[in-house]
Amino acid sequence: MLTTSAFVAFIQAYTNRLDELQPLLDQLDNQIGDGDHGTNMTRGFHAANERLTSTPTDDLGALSQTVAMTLLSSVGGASGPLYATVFLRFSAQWKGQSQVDAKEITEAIVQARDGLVVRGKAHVGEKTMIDVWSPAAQTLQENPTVSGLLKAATVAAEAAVGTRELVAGKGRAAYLGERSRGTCDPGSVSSAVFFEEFANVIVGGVEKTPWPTLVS
Amino acid sequence: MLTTSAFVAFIQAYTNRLDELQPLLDQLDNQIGDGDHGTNMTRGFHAANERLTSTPTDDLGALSQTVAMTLLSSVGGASGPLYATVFLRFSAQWKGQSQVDAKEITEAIVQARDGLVVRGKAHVGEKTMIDVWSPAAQTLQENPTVSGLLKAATVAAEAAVGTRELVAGKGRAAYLGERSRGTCDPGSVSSAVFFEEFANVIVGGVEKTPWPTLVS
Amino acid sequence: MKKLMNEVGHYVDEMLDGIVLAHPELRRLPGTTVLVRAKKADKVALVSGGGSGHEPAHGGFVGPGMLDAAVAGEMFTSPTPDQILEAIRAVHGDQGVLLIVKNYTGDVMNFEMAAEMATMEGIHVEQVVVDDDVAVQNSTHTIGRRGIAGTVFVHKIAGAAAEAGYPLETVAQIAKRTIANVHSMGVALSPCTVPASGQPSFQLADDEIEIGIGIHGEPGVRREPIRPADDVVDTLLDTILENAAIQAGDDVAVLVNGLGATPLSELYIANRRIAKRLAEQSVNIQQTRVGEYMTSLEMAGFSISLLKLDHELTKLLNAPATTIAWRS
Amino acid sequence: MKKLMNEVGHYVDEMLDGIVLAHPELRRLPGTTVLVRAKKADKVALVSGGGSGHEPAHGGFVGPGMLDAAVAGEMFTSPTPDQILEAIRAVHGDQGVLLIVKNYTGDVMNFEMAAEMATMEGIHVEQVVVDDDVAVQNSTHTIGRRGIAGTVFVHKIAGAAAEAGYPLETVAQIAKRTIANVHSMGVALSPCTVPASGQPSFQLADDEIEIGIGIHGEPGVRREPIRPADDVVDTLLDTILENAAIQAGDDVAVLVNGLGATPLSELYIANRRIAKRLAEQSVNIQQTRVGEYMTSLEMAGFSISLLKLDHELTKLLNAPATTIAWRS
Ligand SMILES: Nc1ncnc2c1ncn2[C@@H]1O[C@H](COP(=O)(O)OP(=O)(O)O)[C@@H](O)[C@H]1O
Ligand SMILES: Nc1ncnc2c1ncn2[C@@H]1O[C@H](COP(=O)(O)OP(=O)(O)O)[C@@H](O)[C@H]1O
Ligand SMILES: [Mg+2]
Ligand SMILES: [Mg+2]
Ligand SMILES: [Mg+2]
Ligand SMILES: [Mg+2]
Repeated sequence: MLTTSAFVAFIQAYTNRLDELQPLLDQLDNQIGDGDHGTNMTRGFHAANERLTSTPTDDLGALSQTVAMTLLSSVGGASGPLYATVFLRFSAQWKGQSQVDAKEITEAIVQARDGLVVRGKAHVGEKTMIDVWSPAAQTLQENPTVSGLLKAATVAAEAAVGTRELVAGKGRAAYLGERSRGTCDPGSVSSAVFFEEFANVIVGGVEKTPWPTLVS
Repeated sequence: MLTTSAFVAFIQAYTNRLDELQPLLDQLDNQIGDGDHGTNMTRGFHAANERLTSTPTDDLGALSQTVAMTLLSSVGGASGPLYATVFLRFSAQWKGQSQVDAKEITEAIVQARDGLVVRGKAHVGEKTMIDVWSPAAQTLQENPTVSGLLKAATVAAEAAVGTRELVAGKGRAAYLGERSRGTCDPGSVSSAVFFEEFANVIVGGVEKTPWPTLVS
Repeated sequence: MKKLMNEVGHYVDEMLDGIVLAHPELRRLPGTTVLVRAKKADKVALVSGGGSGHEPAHGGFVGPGMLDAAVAGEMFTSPTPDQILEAIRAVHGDQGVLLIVKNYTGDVMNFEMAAEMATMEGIHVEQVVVDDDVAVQNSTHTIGRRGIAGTVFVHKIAGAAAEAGYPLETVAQIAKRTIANVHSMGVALSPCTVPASGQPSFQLADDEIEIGIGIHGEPGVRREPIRPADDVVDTLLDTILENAAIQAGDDVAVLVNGLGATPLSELYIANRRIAKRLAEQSVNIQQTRVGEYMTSLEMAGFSISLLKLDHELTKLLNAPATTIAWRS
Repeated sequence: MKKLMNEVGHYVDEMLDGIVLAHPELRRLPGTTVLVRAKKADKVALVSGGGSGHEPAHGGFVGPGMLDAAVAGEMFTSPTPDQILEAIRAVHGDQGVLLIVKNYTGDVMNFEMAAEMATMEGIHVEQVVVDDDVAVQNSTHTIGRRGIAGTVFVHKIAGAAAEAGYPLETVAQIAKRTIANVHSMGVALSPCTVPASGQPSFQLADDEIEIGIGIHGEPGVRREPIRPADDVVDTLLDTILENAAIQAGDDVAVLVNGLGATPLSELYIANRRIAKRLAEQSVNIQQTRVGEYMTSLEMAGFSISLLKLDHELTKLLNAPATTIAWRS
């Protein structure tokens, strides 16, 4: 259900979407961080996207590993190791497979969520991307199907919007304390977009959240 | 005709006038120099004025000497040594006298002009205060009387306005070359005011040039 | 904000080239963003780094008596683990490597991953995390405090300890003691602009200052009206003194760190107040540094760091160092 | 422009206090704006100075190997003769005093008057005037060129000559040779604001730079569109090379001087280009200094100075110096 060509298409679609949203992500990060989340993400995924096109393989694990290593060596900041962790977990989960089904996708997403928690040590409610990965993974776990994937994308978007009301407890925004309230967490938004594009590549027809009008 | 009390009154009147004109002088200097001529002059004459009030004497030479030394130690920049030179020459000329007449005033002004030329090495036409002191001294020399003093003040004002069209050849404005044209020389304006207030204290009834409307 | 630069994508690369062209005592590892001493030393190796934009940090502190390598990330962005790993590989000898990291999630995670990789290669790596910024209260945030300019004291003192031939564990311990003893806080008068974005990091009115800022253009903990320099110093110093266990009779070192655009003259005006205040409290200033050590591009503002000294820290602080930005 | 200051009238005074509080190796002559070495040296004495606002110049260059005294004027205003005289009196020994003056009417006249007064007191005084700024063409102006950042090379080299025990005439000659050999030019990306006026020294649009500026916020010789750093460097360097008799095979020292608000990273980007250009012309760079040496408050911009070296100048340039802002 997720084939290698779908995977490559996903990375491409996510990269395009990040290009579009870069100013927004930078702006959100500017308000409660250092203003580079969009720049970091586009830098990383452009590099990953390029690398994928030049190294064809029919192993989803190898593809994920390539993305992980590319992100790791091109992003930096907090989001680099975090998104790299996501793809490292995908890689471990999908090693040697040329396509995976909804169950295997669910397991990989759950593993990724766990990896993020290990790496970032954040809890739900601390205004980080965990606030998106956690409910999205949970939704999928409860319904490890195609429609679960669609649901997860919706839940992810709602969760990202919901981070607006939170006070940050991890990441750079945490230094702002109460002043971090009122702005959506940029990493949560990029994560919600991740789920949106992921579901769209697999299921198709996902309606794209109008982030700029929603969060700025 | 110039008594010690008139001298003290002159310094007071000139200081007041500088206070009024400080923003203008700074602005002119900002356009073609480093923007401090008004600040420099008010700093110096406030100090001189204070010193005079606290050291009464009936010797015009001593009073001039006090002003000279105070300017020398409080102004700095180009205008400090230049205006100090003016009062040093007055002091040499008026030593021991409690009042001086138009002839003695004329001689002192001519001496001051010569002193400025020795100190600053500027020629007429180089857009410095010499462009005011030179015609003013000349006017007085040709007519060393009370009416000559009035005439000198008028000539000085005209000369100061006339520096607008000149290209600077000395002082900080000279580094601007052609770009120095179009702005009146601040030291020429402060010099013209000098002659105006000087004539006014001695003769009275001098009409004050509306500098801000004239030169900015 | 106008920038003196060429392609924005080449900014860090060209800066690093410019550094080694000016300072032949440094070498750039080919194909990396790592600066190392041209002459490798036989001792515990010290590696630090972080995002670019803090110059002279961190390359300016590489040299005898301080760091062995500095890893530069993108502007205000932690360097990536592969670059850090290259640095570790290049400088490590038999005696292990100490990583000096500032407490930001990104820096900590990237250095941690590099340390894991190095360990897998059999290199003995220790890591210390600097969290000197008292602007953010520790108790309310599990994340801890940020690392800011006080980090330079850690470079200096750990550097001297390594140069003295101490083993890795001792160097790490001394670094940790330095971290425990150093407290900092900063204020911004105007924001900075990252070359890639071209937008100021925040907006400040003509009569506002931002108290408790970090070194990446992040907003501070609060915004207040501008006021005389002495009052601004007092605000920072009071918070620092509340947090640092500094008593009458104690010895301290002072760092008045310019954030980029603040003239040295203003930093000295601040230092006058700092010195007066500490003298009033009978605190002995053993050494004062005033200048740009850990900047935030062209941000206007400054930070104060106080390092409480003991006998050993004093000796190590005064030990010789020959780097671009710190000599003693 | 926000300023970190207290009373504007106390700016210079408080800055000077802040300097000596940070650097006990300097002493402020009581009641003056003069900084001298705490330990008087027995040799030809060097006195320099100028308006404030150029920090670390000039106090930052007082110390073993460089100046004996620095006299500070009001912001961007030449110091007065009485202050200069105090400095001369304080540092002169049996071997005379060299005054190092930048070529501005005000500085020249005030130092000249102080020299006349000192001579009347029987002190042997010589004066050299630095005019390194090639922005203004010499031929069209009888006034000569301005003195800017290249002055620091004169402090360093004359300082080393004095430290070597050379007599006054020789020190003055070497200073003059240095002056003849040093050429500089600067550019501003944004103006500065003198504290007393609160107004920027000039207005520049977002896409304009001011070429050939001095160090007092004066406008430059022309205004041009902003362009890549390499092009800006080329503009300055071309003019410098046209004016300096520097040939393939010559040895030079390079000073890339920040004017206040320009990040060190940008200066290094500029230095990369300078080094490349000089290498292309087979000019040997013996030493490069990159940083803030002669600033213009918080002006953004920089200047390049090239000093052509001969054997003796090289030796003196490399001689030890221990000052706040120059160490070697
Ligand atoms: N400890 C953490 N755990 C999970 N996510 C985190 C953590 N710290 C930060 N993040 C996420 O990273 C995002 C910021 O990424 P980015 O701006 O690229 O890195 P940096 O903060 O280093 O500049 C935040 O919006 C947040 O979602
Ligand atoms: N060589 C000179 N001879 C006569 N007057 C001069 C000379 N140089 C400068 N001046 C006068 O000094 C004025 C500038 O004074 P001021 O701004 O106070 O000093 P500075 O130029 O040192 O800042 C000029 O406007 C000019 O009239
Ligand atoms: Mg960020
Ligand atoms: Mg002026
Ligand atoms: Mg970042
Ligand atoms: Mg001036």
